[in-house]
Amino acid sequence: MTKARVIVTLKNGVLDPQGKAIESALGGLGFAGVAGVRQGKVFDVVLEETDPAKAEEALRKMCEQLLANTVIEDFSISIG
Amino acid sequence: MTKARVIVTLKNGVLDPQGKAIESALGGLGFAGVAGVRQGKVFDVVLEETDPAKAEEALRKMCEQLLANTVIEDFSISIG
Amino acid sequence: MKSAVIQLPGLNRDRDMIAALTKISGKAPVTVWQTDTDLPDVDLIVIPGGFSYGDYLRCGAIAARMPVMRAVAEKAAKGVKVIGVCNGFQILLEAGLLPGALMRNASLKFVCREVKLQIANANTVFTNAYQPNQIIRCPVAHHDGNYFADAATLERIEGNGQVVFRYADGTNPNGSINDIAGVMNENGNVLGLMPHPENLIEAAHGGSDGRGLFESVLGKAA
Amino acid sequence: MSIPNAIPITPELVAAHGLKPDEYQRILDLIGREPTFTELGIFSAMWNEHCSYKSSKKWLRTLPTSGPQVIQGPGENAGVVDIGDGQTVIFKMESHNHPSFIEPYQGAATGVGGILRDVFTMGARPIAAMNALRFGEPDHPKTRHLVSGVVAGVGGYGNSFGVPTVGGEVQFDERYNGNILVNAFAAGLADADKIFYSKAEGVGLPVVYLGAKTGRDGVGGATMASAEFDETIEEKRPTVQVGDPFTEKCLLEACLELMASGAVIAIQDMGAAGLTCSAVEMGAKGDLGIRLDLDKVPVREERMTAYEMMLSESQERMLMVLRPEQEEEAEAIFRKWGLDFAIVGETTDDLRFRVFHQGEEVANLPIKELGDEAPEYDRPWVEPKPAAALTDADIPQADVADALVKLLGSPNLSSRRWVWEQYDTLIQGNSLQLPGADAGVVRVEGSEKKALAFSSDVNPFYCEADPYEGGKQAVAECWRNLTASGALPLASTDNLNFGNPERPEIMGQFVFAIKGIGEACRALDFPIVSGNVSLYNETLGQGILPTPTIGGVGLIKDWSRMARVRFAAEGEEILLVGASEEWGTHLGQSAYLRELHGKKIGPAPKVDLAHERKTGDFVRKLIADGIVTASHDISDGGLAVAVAEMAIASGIGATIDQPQNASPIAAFFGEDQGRYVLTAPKGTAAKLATDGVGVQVIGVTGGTDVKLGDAKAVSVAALKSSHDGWFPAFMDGASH
Ligand SMILES: Nc1ncnc2c1ncn2[C@@H]1O[C@H](COP(=O)(O)OP(=O)(O)O)[C@@H](O)[C@H]1O
Ligand SMILES: [Mg+2]
Repeated sequence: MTKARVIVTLKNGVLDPQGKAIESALGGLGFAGVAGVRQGKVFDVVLEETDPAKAEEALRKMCEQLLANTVIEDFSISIG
Repeated sequence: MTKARVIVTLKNGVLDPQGKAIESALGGLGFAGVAGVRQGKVFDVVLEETDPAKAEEALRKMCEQLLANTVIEDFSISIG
Repeated sequence: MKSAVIQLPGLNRDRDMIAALTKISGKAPVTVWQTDTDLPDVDLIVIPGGFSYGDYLRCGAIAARMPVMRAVAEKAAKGVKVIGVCNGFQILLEAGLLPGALMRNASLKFVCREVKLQIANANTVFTNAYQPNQIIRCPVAHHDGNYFADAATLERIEGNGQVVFRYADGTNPNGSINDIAGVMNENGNVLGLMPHPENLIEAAHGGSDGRGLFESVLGKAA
Repeated sequence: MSIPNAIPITPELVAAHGLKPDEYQRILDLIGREPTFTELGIFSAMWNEHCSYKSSKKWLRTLPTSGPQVIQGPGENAGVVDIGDGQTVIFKMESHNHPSFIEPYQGAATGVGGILRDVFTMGARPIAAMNALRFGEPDHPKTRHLVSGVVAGVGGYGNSFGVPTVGGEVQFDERYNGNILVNAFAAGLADADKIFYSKAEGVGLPVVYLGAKTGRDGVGGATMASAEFDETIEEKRPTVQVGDPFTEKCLLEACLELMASGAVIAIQDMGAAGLTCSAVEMGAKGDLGIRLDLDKVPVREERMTAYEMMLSESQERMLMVLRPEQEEEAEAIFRKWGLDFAIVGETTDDLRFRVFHQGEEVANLPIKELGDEAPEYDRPWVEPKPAAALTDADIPQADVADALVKLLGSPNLSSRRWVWEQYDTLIQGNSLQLPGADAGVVRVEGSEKKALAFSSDVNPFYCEADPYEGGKQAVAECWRNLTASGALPLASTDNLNFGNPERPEIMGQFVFAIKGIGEACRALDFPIVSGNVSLYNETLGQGILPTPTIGGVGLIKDWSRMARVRFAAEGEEILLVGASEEWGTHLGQSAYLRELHGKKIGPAPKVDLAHERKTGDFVRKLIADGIVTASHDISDGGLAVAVAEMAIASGIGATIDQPQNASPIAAFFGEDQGRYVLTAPKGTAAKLATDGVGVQVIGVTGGTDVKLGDAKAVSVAALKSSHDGWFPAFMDGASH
């Protein structure tokens, strides 16, 4: 088994209505000095594959095909 | 400025319809050997605070008060 | 019977709710803006449906932390009746006034259709105009209505009769545990439900099964 | 990453802006010097096909756009039509085809956002939306992904904004494999004396920026929408705009509040080519110059250049000319809703469009000429050749009952429930007829009895076979759908989706479709009050089917008298209105041939507009008089499908006679135009004064089966399961 974490974030410059709303909500709750919030997704994936390189390769494909919308999102993969 | 990343994940045992759907979609796309997927959120936060300990303290409060729903979610914070 | 409707940016069934309350009680509710902390003296507070703050972050999460919700919590503690419908339900959960959580629909899709509801507890201030176990028609329209509670909570609320509405006849539209469509607090004065009774109260809506909820809390208009 | 301002203007750069050499020469002649980089961007935005209508203007002028009911025709953000009692309905349809192909969710979402803004910019609260969608063949590897993304995007935006979606279309054909169509319609209500226009008035008045901040979204978007797709499409991706329905909802409430305060002199939403188009339009219409100071524009990204700010297509933004004495009040309203409010310029009397950024004048152009002097083309066209008539040998025979079951479960005739259940169809509490009806019907707030009906229609297969008849048919079908619900059709909007107009055969389709549309609108008193043209829907030289979508609005005086598709009771007589003695004859381009036998052959059905009008007026009167109990027009799939839909909607069966001396296939599946199926208590037909309209009693309602002539009976349950089954099964394939 391999445990991996995939993080998907919006590309620079792509509007992030969620991040914007959270930023202003934090301000409203009295948290001063928040200069920016961007929201993304995290996927904790368990794979049966035990070879880390092969697992990473599989995850990359999953990201490109499903987990990330590569038109507007970037992704990063960490294993273990 | 301090850049921080907050990761919010569902507690063990909490139903995750999105993770489950992704898991089966991956199967449908021909990815074999996916033993589990859980979906969470990531927040990239920029704070004006420069002291890492103070920044982390502020982030913890933000998580407890807004970013995570501690009834069903856990969070972790990493600075820098 | 005086009622108030909470208004927050992004709520969009407030007009539906105001119309329903006005039609059924014969009196227009007062409206309360999110920054108000001084709630008027009313018998019923309603948080309508919609997408408060876009439902960004989590449904109802940001709204639940607005000043007006502290005031709602105080009123609730004093026994004032509170109803949250759809997004209002999500807000009440996020505010900790009701147990459990609402997750993304099992289909992962927004769903707008008519379902059947069973009155799981007709012995409440919200449902006494219905018969015990009566099955009514009611529309739903939501993306995150999949009710979840951990085993201990579930046992408690089921045991206490806090489950007020259940999806019936196989019409659960979202995967909710135990077919739960609406729950109340232990005191029985705060109710949250996903379906929209306010959209089924007159001939133009094709039925009036939703009236019972309002008639229970408001009494029948003269 | 930002683009510097001092970029030399090379022929390549000019070409990259979609400007042809002669168009660039026109710019040089107009301003007497080389444009700056920002000015080049401004010209490219104003003069591309999308904004300037340069290929279509000549033909659009031939459409009927006026009538006693029309308060505002094309030329504003949306058309305005009188519905009596000092109330108006304001509506328009617009395409978001290219963006939706690139990023289906956001493309469709921002399409919905854009059309809603068009409507509420004019002071109307949106009360209904529709979406007309066309996708490639179901088996194409991209189709499911596009369907699921587009539908989620339409719903994601409209549901959150809070407008009921009451109708639309979904169609599949291989000709849309590389170019899907996403046409969004919105309608709103406003009092006749509270309508807002984009024409600026008064010199030295503040120009105010409202709404969301400006980012680099969609820079070059309008230019992209006017370019044919090719393999470089991947590189065009970063211009994707993201919609924020929450901000739009706040913008709606803030705008309506502001308008009620009396502070607004003129207002214009920022759509394609954002700040540029909106500012130029407001100034040019009012014979005023506009001066903009970009340092005041709220931005959300660092180091944005003037070029980027002028071309950004960030969503949820508006531009307004404000009464200066009400500035404080106006700003307070926007702050309350959490929106940006910034004075970014002023109106001037020099008829120049002057833009300043960081102390530098980056543009100084003649404001009227930017719009008025845009190129206009009379592109060469060839007359389309209508398809040859069918012979008997072209028409395969089939068992009528089996054919009906199959047709109902075919990709193009199956129920779209899977789609519309993802849309909030009930919000606002006024929906009287939901998707699945001939027309979506919405009660008019502030009136006890009035309701508005909406329908969106076109049959692209007819248009391909015969653009002229197809254009007529699109209008007639829309008019007929409104009529079938009991509404008096008031006016329409069009969304003309075609291929590359630089090809004479495509231009010929366009010209003849418009001819047909114009003729039908005139004959049916159904003027076009707004619309949109989308050209270059073409991938690697293959154009889409010509698809002139018509969106129509009708008025129901008393909604307690409107008609529904579902059979009302058992044992009622079924009336066929407007048909010949053989009932049906025309199978060219029919669903029967196409969906069951894979044959897209034959001529399009002819629309006899006089017959159409006479029949429709007759049906509408029967409905208003409370004589009929159910009503449905006959369209795709012919009489058999119409009767089946009435049965499925009610759970009540029907028995239909065997037509005398006629082919059952043509009688049951023919797509002759101008026909309706009605029901009424037994004996009604015999007593009707028909005024020469053909009314035939063809059967009776009742039982649990549908029986067509001599064919075997099929249970309503079987019909329903076929009808409901295809779409979810198809989409389920996505994850297995
Ligand atoms: N994308 C959509 N959104 C909402 N409703 C839709 C959509 N597509 C189709 N519908 C609805 O499904 C029904 C059948 O569509 P269609 O066959 O095009 O109707 P008609 O033949 O009456 O023009 C109509 O009520 C229509 O409004
Ligand atoms: Mg129809």
